Amino acid sequence: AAGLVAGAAGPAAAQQGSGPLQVPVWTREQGEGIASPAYGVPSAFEKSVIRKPRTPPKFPTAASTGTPLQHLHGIITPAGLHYERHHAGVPAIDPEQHRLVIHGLVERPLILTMNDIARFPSVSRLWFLECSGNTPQWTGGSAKWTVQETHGLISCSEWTGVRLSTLLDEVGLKPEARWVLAEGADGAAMTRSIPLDVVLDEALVAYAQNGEHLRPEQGYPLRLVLPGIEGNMSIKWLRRLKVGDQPFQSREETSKYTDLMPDGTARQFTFVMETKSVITSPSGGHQLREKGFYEIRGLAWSGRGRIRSVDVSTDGGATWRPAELQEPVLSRCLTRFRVPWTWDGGPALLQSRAVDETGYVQPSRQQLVDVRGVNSQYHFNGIQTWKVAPSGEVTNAA
Amino acid sequence: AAGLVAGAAGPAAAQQGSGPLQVPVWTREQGEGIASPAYGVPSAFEKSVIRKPRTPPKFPTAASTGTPLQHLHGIITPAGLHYERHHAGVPAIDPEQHRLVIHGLVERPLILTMNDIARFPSVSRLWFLECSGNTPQWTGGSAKWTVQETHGLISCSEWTGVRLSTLLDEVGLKPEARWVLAEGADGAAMTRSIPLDVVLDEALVAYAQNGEHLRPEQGYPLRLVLPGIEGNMSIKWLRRLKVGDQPFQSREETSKYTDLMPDGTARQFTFVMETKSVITSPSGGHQLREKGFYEIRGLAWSGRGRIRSVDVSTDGGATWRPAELQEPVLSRCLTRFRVPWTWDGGPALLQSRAVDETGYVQPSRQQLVDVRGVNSQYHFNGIQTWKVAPSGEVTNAA
Amino acid sequence: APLGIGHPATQAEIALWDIDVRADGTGLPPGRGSVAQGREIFAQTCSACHGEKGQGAEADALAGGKGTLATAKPVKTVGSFWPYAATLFDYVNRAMPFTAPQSLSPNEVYAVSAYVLFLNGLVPEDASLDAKSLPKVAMPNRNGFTSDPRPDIPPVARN
Amino acid sequence: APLGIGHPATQAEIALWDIDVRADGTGLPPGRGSVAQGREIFAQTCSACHGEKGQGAEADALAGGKGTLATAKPVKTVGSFWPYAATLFDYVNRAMPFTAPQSLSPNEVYAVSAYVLFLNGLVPEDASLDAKSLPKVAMPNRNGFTSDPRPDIPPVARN
Ligand code: HEC
Ligand code: HEC
Ligand SMILES: [Ca+2]
Ligand SMILES: [Ca+2]
Ligand SMILES: [Ca+2]
Ligand SMILES: [Ca+2]
Ligand SMILES: [Ca+2]
Ligand SMILES: [Ca+2]
Ligand SMILES: [Co+2]
Ligand SMILES: [Co+2]
Repeated sequence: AAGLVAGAAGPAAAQQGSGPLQVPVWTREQGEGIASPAYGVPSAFEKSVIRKPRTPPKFPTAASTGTPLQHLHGIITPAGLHYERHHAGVPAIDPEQHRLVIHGLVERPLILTMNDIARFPSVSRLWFLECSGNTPQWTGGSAKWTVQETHGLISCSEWTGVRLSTLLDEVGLKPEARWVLAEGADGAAMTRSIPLDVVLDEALVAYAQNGEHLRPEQGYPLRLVLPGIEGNMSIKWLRRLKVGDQPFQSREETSKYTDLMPDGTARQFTFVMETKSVITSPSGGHQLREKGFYEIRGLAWSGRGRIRSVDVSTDGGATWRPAELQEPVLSRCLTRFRVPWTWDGGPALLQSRAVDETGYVQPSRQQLVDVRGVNSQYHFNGIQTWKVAPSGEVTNAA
Repeated sequence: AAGLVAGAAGPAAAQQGSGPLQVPVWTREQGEGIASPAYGVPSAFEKSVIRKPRTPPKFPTAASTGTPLQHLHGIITPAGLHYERHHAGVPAIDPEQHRLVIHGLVERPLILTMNDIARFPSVSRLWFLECSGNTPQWTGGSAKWTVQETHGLISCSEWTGVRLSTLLDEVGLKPEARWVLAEGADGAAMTRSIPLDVVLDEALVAYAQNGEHLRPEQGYPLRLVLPGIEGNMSIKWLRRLKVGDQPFQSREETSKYTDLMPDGTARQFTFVMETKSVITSPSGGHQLREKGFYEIRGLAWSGRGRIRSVDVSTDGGATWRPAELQEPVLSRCLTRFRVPWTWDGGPALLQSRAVDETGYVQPSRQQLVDVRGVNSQYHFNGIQTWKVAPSGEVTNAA
Repeated sequence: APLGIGHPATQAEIALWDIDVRADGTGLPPGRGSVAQGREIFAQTCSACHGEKGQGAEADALAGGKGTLATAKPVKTVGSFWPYAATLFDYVNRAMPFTAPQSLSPNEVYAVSAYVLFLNGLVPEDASLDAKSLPKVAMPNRNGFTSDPRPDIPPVARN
Repeated sequence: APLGIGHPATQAEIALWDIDVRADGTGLPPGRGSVAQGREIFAQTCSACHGEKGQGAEADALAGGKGTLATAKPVKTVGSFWPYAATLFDYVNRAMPFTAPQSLSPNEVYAVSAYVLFLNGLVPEDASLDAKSLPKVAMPNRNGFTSDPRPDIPPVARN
């Protein structure tokens, strides 16, 4: 159902306040048998909980969809709701045919099958992935935006695969090695250059997500996952790793994913996703039905490590209260925060502000704009404001 | 694809060893557009990774399916592959119509809607659920069984909901309160009595699983989740909680879920799922294709807390090596363990043995049988043996 | 302090859901049913799955199994295993007949319970049961249950 | 020590996948193409999406935008923004035309790259480019990129 806190309500519940509880039909019959279906799907009553593009894309294969954070709980994103960003659509790759080539400045260039890759020592990590284009609020967005539209290009999964460093040990790096080009097998043959420090910092060549094999939209059968780094670099449908002595200067790291400053220069290789947080409930599109107790819930994350604390304000930043962080608080993973709130029926401005273990404090939009102007497009991590009207309507106040 | 380590291989890969890598068709075209589908599904190449009953059930609505552990990685079970155990099938409950009644020995009996429940303070926990009927190996099972058939009635999810203790605070327990009857809204109106110590030990009234709302098979829109306790007690489709001063002695805690001993008496209220582990790769049905390096991977868990250590043997228990435990190691959650292994091409007997933070050591089958005989049906947590033949075939040796 | 969420539940509102019957019979509704009435209902409504005499068919045996619990092939039935007769009423009332749960009237549930108990030799053929008499039916395995002694496996040295 | 998994890769085996072209032109294949040839290919294969003169249509503008980077409406194109001409070859070669990636011959990619550079006024109309000349095309925004100075927001006291 749309939003437990609120959301578009259905017709007034037939049961409540209208006399005795009835024994519903589903208690008087057998339900569906096992394995119907054998790979389960959500309840038909949850059919509005889906990924959506913010606006209808001109090219549906070069577009994105956001995760419906307003409907989610905890920190795991179900794979079916993981945000999407494709540049040539989702290829349907036969894993038997797929290969990973590792070459360049290495001693023993290799071709690996999926069966080969599965044999290497593996690790699992709970990490978020966020598109650096998430949250296009440099000049404030539409009042109608939900958190799916403002912040939906983030998701969090348990990734399993081989450390990229394990594979590089297998091929043997030459001394001049400094950067690795990663290339996809999709129709964009998507390429990004990754510096060796990012490669050696736990980066995974992943084949599984939330237990099962990767979903096609997340790179089946093989992808990079670079923790804390802008999502575009975690190359999906990974087919090739070429070691070099300098960045390759691909279109994705020159024309795109560079951050334009007010003076017309652009920052390049802005990799890390800085500390950020957002309240997911109540949030844009929610409707509070009555005064009283609510729990304010949200997500916080940092590409530089663990979240140390999150403060919440209900008066637009005039006063702040510390939120409770749900354990385990993991590095470069989503952290769920919560704070109790009694809505008095008046107007309110809900904000959250995260601090990570490095001491970095999530900035306000104005602080970001003061330094970066409004054209830098990527890496917006400013404080989000949701406006609660006396009617209970919740809207985006950027 | 069926098992990365091995599994039924497809036809010899067309690419490998047969000259230059070709540019596949999926690199020469656009793939599928975004949101196709808007709620994602696995690759068509993974269609064999599904839940299955061990044998065709007489009554498909009073039956179970196992999680395909041999295909999974890490600790999260995707909701679509969560094991199933139903007694009257899966009801299709309209969340707007659903109610939770809390009454009995309480001060303020309540009827709660799903919107009401969503407003209470919430918590999220990564916990396993295991059917106490999992692993029917008292007399050894079929050599053909995969780990889905021997151990598939366990899954692990991030559950979000309200602490049962929070709801009991809301209604106010009377001093005589000792047990809580939990009742489902399915056609079995499934009922179990839960003692107060289990209720107060973090038990959740959960509405979300791995981020999204519960799947129908796991109790949509509301279920109990009792950490570390036999799965049957985590009542699905929860409609009623009645507080009493003694157990209610329902059919599910007398006729079923009691453990028959050799002397004909039966143990009742055997709640906790004791320390257990199993190697998931290589495991029954896998096929090792060549000698050399493999990683032995498995899962360990304890209903009493954290896993402290797991030892692995490749010689049927003559010698043991400590496995590496994947962090975070969480209480009453699956723990992934791994140990490197070089297969010399000879016969091998693979075993794992878990120890939990209380010091409890997973017993052998013989130790269990010596104490409990072979009729107790529930709570088998003995060490599992997989036999590797020189052909590379892996089979269940119980 | 309560958060004040939800709707107070009156007994009238929840009566149709408040169906549990405890071992001592608490919760049993008014009504009554005889073995003879039960025999007819059972033949029409239950025997297809459980066998004409409750000996089991596609579904579980409900009668028999006496003296088997300590053998290699234990047969657990209402008669051989169940500790409380009231549980039979509770279960049939909530869950049987399988394809139409909660379709029997209290009288019918009393009757069919009486018949199943009769099939197990626990009540005479002319018995008729109600809220008072049903919980008093003496069940052979009443004292067959023990509490959980686990951990019960003596730890052995780890080599 | 290597685990010995996998298959050694020879250059012959991976040649068809080894398509990357670095900023300095490393990786450019033999071949050559002129602005005139590129104009024809562009008209047939590219202009439907990018506009007849690369001014942008449903897809991005590839030309123009000069002098806009420090304004309120920056227009980032190959001419106004891209630091390296070799990147153009690399990208078109791997990803364009959108619906048939990797369908152009090296000569065709050289030609169409030459045409896009011409549209931006960066090569003369009679230019013809190859592995040697393409990377040398002087790009106006060559020095427009800086490295990442973050964290760049001065921390303010938390109230
Ligand atoms: C369509 C088949 C079917 C019919 C008809 C049916 N049952 Fe059942 N019965 C079952 C199944 C299946 C189970 C086991 C359900 C489960 O898995 O929890 C069962 C379980 C039972 C049990 C519990 C057995 C035990 O040992 O725990 C009793 C008692 C019972 N039925 C009585 C009845 C009575 C009385 C009727 C008629 C009023 C009836 N059944 C009609 C299929 C049926
Ligand atoms: C069917 C539409 C279509 C056709 C035909 C097409 N393109 Fe594109 N082009 C696109 C799209 C869409 C993108 C953006 C892709 C993405 O999102 O990564 C693009 C991107 C580009 C870019 C990068 C622009 C930038 O600023 O980063 C270049 C250069 C380019 N195309 C050149 C060409 C050339 C040359 C041709 C013909 C050989 C061509 N395109 C044909 C749709 C098309
Ligand atoms: Ca709703
Ligand atoms: Ca279905
Ligand atoms: Ca395969
Ligand atoms: Ca599709
Ligand atoms: Ca009652
Ligand atoms: Ca090349
Ligand atoms: Co960046
Ligand atoms: Co038990």
